[in-house]
Amino acid sequence: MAKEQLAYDEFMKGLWRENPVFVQVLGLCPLLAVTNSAINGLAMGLASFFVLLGSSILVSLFKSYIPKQVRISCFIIIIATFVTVVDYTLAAALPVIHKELGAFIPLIVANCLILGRMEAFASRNTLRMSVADAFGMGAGFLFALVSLGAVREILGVGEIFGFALFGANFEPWVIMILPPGGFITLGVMLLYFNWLEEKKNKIDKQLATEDGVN
Amino acid sequence: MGDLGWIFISTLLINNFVLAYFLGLCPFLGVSNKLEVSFRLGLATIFVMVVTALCAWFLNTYVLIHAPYLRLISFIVVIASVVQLIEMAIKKTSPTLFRALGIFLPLITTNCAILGLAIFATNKGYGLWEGLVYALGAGMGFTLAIVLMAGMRQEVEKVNAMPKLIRGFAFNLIISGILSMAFMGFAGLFSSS
Amino acid sequence: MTQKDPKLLIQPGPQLRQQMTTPVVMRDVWYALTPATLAGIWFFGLGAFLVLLACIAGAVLVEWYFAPEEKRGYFLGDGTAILTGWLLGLTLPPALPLWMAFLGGVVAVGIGKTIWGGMGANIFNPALVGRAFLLATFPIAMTTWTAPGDFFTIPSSLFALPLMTGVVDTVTQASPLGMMKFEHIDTPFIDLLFGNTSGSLGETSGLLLILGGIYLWWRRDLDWRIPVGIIGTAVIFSLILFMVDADRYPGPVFTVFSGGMLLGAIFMATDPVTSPLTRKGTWIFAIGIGLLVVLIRVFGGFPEGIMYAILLMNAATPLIDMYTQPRVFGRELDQNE
Amino acid sequence: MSEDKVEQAAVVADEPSPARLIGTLAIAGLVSGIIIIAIYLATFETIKENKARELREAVFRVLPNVSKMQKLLLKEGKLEVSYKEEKGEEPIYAGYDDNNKFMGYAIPSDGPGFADTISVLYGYRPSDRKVIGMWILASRETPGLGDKIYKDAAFVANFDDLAIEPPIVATKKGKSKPNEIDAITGATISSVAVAKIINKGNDYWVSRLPEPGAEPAYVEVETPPEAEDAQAQ
Amino acid sequence: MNLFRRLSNSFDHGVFPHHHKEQTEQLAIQRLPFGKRFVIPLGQHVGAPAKPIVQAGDAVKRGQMIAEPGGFVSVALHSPVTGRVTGVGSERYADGTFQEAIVIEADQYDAQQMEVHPIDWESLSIEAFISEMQKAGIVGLGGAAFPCHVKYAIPDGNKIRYLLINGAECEPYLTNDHRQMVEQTEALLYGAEIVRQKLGAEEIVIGVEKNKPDAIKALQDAIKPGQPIRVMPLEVKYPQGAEKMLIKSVFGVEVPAGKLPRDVEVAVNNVGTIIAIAEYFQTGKPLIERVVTVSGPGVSYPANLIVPLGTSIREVLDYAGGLTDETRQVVLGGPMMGDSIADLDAPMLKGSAGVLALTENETGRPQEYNCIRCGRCVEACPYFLNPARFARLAKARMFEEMAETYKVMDCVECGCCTYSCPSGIPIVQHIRTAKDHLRSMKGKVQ
Ligand SMILES: Cc1cc2nc3c(=O)[nH]c(=O)nc-3n(C[C@H](O)[C@H](O)[C@H](O)COP(=O)(O)O)c2cc1C
Ligand SMILES: Cc1cc2nc3c(=O)[nH]c(=O)nc-3n(C[C@H](O)[C@H](O)[C@H](O)COP(=O)(O)O)c2cc1C
Ligand SMILES: Cc1cc2nc3c(=O)[nH]c(=O)nc-3n(C[C@H](O)[C@H](O)[C@H](O)COP(=O)(O)O)c2cc1C
Ligand SMILES: Cc1cc2nc3c(=O)[nH]c(=O)nc-3n(C[C@H](O)[C@H](O)[C@H](O)CO)c2cc1C
Ligand code: SF4
Ligand code: SF4
Ligand code: SF4
Ligand code: SF4
Ligand code: FES
Repeated sequence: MAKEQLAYDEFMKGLWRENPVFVQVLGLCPLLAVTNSAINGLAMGLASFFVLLGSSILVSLFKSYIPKQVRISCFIIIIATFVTVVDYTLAAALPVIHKELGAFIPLIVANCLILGRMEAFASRNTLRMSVADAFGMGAGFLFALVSLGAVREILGVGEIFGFALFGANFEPWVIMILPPGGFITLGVMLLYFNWLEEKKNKIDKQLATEDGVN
Repeated sequence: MGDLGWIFISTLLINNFVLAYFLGLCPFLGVSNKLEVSFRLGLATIFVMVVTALCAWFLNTYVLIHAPYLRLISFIVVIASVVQLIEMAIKKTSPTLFRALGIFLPLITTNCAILGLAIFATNKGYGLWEGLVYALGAGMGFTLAIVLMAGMRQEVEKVNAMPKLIRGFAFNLIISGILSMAFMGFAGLFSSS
Repeated sequence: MTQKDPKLLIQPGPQLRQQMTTPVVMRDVWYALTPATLAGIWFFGLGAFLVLLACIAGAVLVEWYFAPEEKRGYFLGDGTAILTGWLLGLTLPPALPLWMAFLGGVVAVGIGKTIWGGMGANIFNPALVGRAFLLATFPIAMTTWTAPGDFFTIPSSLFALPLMTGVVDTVTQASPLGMMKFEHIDTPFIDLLFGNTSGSLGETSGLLLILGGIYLWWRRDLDWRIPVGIIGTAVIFSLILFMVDADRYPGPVFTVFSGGMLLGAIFMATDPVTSPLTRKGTWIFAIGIGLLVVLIRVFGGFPEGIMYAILLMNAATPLIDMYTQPRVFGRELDQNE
Repeated sequence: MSEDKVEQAAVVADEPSPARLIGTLAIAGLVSGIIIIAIYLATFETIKENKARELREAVFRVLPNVSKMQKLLLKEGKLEVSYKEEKGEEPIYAGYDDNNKFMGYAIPSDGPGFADTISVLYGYRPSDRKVIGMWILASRETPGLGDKIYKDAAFVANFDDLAIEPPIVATKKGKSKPNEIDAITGATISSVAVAKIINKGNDYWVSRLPEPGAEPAYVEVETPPEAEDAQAQ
Repeated sequence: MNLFRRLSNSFDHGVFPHHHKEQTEQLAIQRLPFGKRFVIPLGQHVGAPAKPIVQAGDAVKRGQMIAEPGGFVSVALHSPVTGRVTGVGSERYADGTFQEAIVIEADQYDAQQMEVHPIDWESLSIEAFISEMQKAGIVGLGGAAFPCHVKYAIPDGNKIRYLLINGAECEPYLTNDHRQMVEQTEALLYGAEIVRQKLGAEEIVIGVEKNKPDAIKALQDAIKPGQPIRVMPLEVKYPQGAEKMLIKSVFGVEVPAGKLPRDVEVAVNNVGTIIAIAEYFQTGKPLIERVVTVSGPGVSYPANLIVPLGTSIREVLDYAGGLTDETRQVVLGGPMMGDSIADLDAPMLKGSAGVLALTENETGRPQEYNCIRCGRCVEACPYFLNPARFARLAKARMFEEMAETYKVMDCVECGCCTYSCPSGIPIVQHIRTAKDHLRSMKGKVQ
């Protein structure tokens, strides 16, 4: 029971409380580069999710056999292997999406988020916890990618996952699918998260002082 | 505009690695708070990019035509090792240069702009010279962007009227957005004339 | 003698102040803009006026909304929000849907200024941030120029619903810059001078803009080095190109009097907040803009480059300021100690 | 949690020998290599087919009434049928109808557009020296503006019957000559870029193509030679 | 531009406030009648305070030494009147602080005459000359109250070629130097010759702003052919009188930062100082009074007055017709460098060149807005500093950067920047905060 609870905690941490993008601000390059539509965000998110999960499992399984001195190299080899797997699988199964994401799939290797989780979590925790963590972080990253992609797609083309939302007369906000739109949208979303956090902290403080009084 | 010239201008200004491709955001957002450091990081990046272009060309020409599936892994491993070797060589031969640039080298090696350079250059089918010019343009474009960014951030730091909530990553992203918007002015440069 | 001690004020020196204040400076700019604005409205009709008002409304609304409650009067009192909206409005096509103009005003002040900490803290020219945003967001609407027309006819595109496209029903016409860039057609100088051409409402009347500039210079609100530097550089650069190939490249007169060159050089590049502090820096800034304008206009993808040129040099302004510190009296330039 | 700590301590405690380090890396590399080769082999055929299909679709698009194609490479000034990609040589494609009659070439060319390089494939019929179709292989032009060069059917139709001499020009005034195309309003730069890219392709290829009538004949191939492997990556 | 500046005898930058001198520039110097109570603060000059040598109850004569120098950088003090010492203790100063002072009650029935004891200056060695100056309590009357003898104690290796007499009087409203140049021309030239000979200087240059044509003419008329004296008309611009600016205007040389005029072979003295020296050697009168301009829209009868030091500011103002109802502020000194005062009963000091009563018109402050980076302050600063940067950095408390990159310590607080700022930013105040902070940090390090 306790273990279930802990694993669930790890999962929620990654998805929301310590969201890799909105809270830790990691993995920005792949995030911004491919999120000009929700579907691209989803594909990239799933690809990263798969790499993260696979690498976490391997690293966590073999952690005691990997000497400290070469661990980073081993992690990279493991990650690169999974990325290559994803790359080829996508190219075979979904060539259209593979073309869209183009060169950014291989760049998952350089995503600090994944290497960071190997180093900070998978190499120090049990398989079970590592899987929970990978699920959480992967889902958190996926969530960020999809929401950013959705915002940019809704405003940028007036569609979501390809379904038109506003009718034929919609005036698309082209900037949203262009690079500046990526920067600005993410900036505004981060601001929003900061603001939420601040509000929460305020309420927490208030509750704490009220408790103190009682 | 000759082909090499256009490759250079295009990567430097129009398709700036940071502002148009979102590559190298970590150092761009993380290290751009001090002008001096940013500039040196930029120089180190130019250097590593040129080395990367050489490695990529070598691998593409002599290794990967036989084993294309090793592309990703070999890029990473070879670039990282070569940079490491160069780092050691610099440390031995020129401690001043090492102090100026060397400390950044390991930081850059794991960065997506470097890997991106190798992969893009390969996808575009660039040869040796094209690859080198591409690397130079990308590195200098990165330097330009990070130096401008650092100048602005140093200035903004001094504004105490700025709401605390806004400081930090969110704000840096918005500055980058405006800068990226300004760089859009270079779009189409030398393509219509 | 009856001597009652007046309540004496203690304040640190210097006791004297010159008379100019920041709100007065900003109001001077309003006055300087008025003739060109009226001419623009005269040429393009009431619709243009509505576009202008929409921009100002967006700008002022954001300024008001984000100002701390007790300081709202102070924030709006400096007159910069209106000025930002106004200048933005002058750069927009007269048939732009009002909701877009309003959005431009919101972005100009919101992202161009408020976020940075308010007046004086921004690095990019707010009006141009607003315009660059609109141009990148609605590139088609932002490059649909209408010919000057009847005063009372208001294009129906103005009233497009928010988020919806405005259908331009009046006569559209390429701007002089567009015609030059894509068709190599020159526009008569007289039309450029008086503003009887298509374009945005403030970009048209060269003569009145220069008059406004002279007024500002006379009031010491504007650093003459910036317009002189920009225009001088652009003239020299374009003259060289013109001499190389007169058929392909526009001449210096066209370069100066077409498009937003004058509005930008006189009213936007001179925004004190976003231009360098030092004299030498000011020259570098101005020359940089002059070069970039011609570069973008002649070799780039846009018919007009002044906006991007100014924004790019804005980005470089902190660096320019840093490296053009005046030599301190009694010191060598590089004396660090 | 406690077992974790024990494990960590164990990792810290042992000081591995260099041999062990290299060994670990070698094993990792080996395993990784095996996985990669496995996935490569598993997906190879599909990927190759995807690519071939994509190419075929593009070629059929720019060459009307074509049902077969083959790749041609320039060797010592002569066009030869080829199955493998050779370094530094841009291939072109010849299209044939059901009766193996030569219909035209599909020529790839690229050049700077508004945002980035535009890659174009266009159909060229040497008999009357005309462009007979155009398709964009890759571009990063602005959505809603520059992307009309492939999304706007009217623009693409410009290239269905287009003289190449004098060189193609994009005009904004309505085309009136056989070598003119209508530029897209609001995307003049991209339109001009496409015209220039085709001109560039013609500059290179037209003089190198064989005399009309002397085109390479279609060669039936049952099984592609092994050498084609390299192309699929 | 530089050539132009050279021809017009001026320095770069600076500001052009209206000079407002018309109220008093034609008014002959009058003597302020002796009052009742005189307060002589011990520390009214730069350097160590003087040490009192009288006690409560002592009778003193006008011109008698009442305090001796408290060190080398310090001067003697003398009684401005014949009367009786009523105490030595804490007295309120013009800025509201309390300081040690000698209080003297004037003898109502004394005629306040002084005996004349000319001093043979020609036979004095330079050392003796210097000690005479210290004994006479002579300090610079240009504002800083820097002891003259210290300025004249030229270290070995330095040499003075020019004696530069500062008749610029660039502060608005003030006309005391102006009137002295017109009315005491002979004394000025005499004193200048004394100092020139004692310092071994080759030439005397008197720099006068062009808005005092009568002074320029009077001086030129009085100079005998062959005398090594030159009058240099100067552009009317603030702070033309700041000594480094003056040297730049007159000789075209910049005194290096952190150095003194003597490092460029110049000694600078105010007109009033030189006349005080002349009077001392002609009559034996030490520095017990000075010429003060009482002016400003807040006084009814502006005047140039000889004021015995230690007189209360109120008495000076009363003589000029008292303050009008519109007066909002009283300033001791000029309106640019001077301080507004809290207490009208505070005494006049050696350094007080003017008493100005200002109204709302002059003292009203614009609301403070954010800096709009207009560059007016940068264009104004005669030291080519970057005041806008100072203000921004000081607000962000980045004092070290102010000192290291932007040289805040070179600022002389002339006020040009604050004067010219349309956003009403009290830049000088920010600069003072920074300097105070930096000095205290430096103190801590040592
Ligand atoms: C459009 C314009 C151009 C000017 N060009 C010059 C010039 O090239 N050189 C110059 O010395 N003054 C020029 N002036 C006059 C300057 O405004 C004047 O010289 C200046 O204000 C002098 O003050 P400064 O100390 O700031 O240079 C120009 C004025 C205007 C309005
Ligand atoms: C954000 C933005 C994106 C643009 N993208 C393109 C583009 O992809 N291709 C293009 O030819 N023009 C593009 N333009 C327009 C060009 O700058 C130029 O105005 C246009 O090609 C001129 O065509 P016109 O004369 O028909 O209006 C873009 C403009 C903006 C503001
Ligand atoms: C900003 C500033 C303005 C000054 N203005 C005058 C002035 O107008 N007249 C003057 O005699 N001294 C003026 N001074 C003082 C001179 O710099 C210098 O100290 C004085 O002329 C030296 O002579 P003294 O020692 O006889 O007073 C000024 C100083 C500063 C810092
Ligand atoms: C001469 C002058 C020009 C100005 N130009 C602009 C401008 O182009 N755009 C703008 O938003 N504000 C302009 N302003 C107003 C103000 O400086 C600007 O809103 C600040 O950037 C706000 O911090 C100008 C002000 C002056 C005095
Ligand atoms: S470490 Fe790499 S992936 Fe992560 S944010 Fe930085 S640059 Fe992006
Ligand atoms: S992986 Fe590349 S693109 Fe992403 S953050 Fe790192 S450096 Fe940037
Ligand atoms: S004068 Fe005032 S507003 Fe202008 S730059 Fe200086 S401090 Fe800023
Ligand atoms: S900064 Fe201060 S010392 Fe310097 S000129 Fe201005 S007021 Fe004078
Ligand atoms: S000296 Fe100019 S601001 Fe201080």
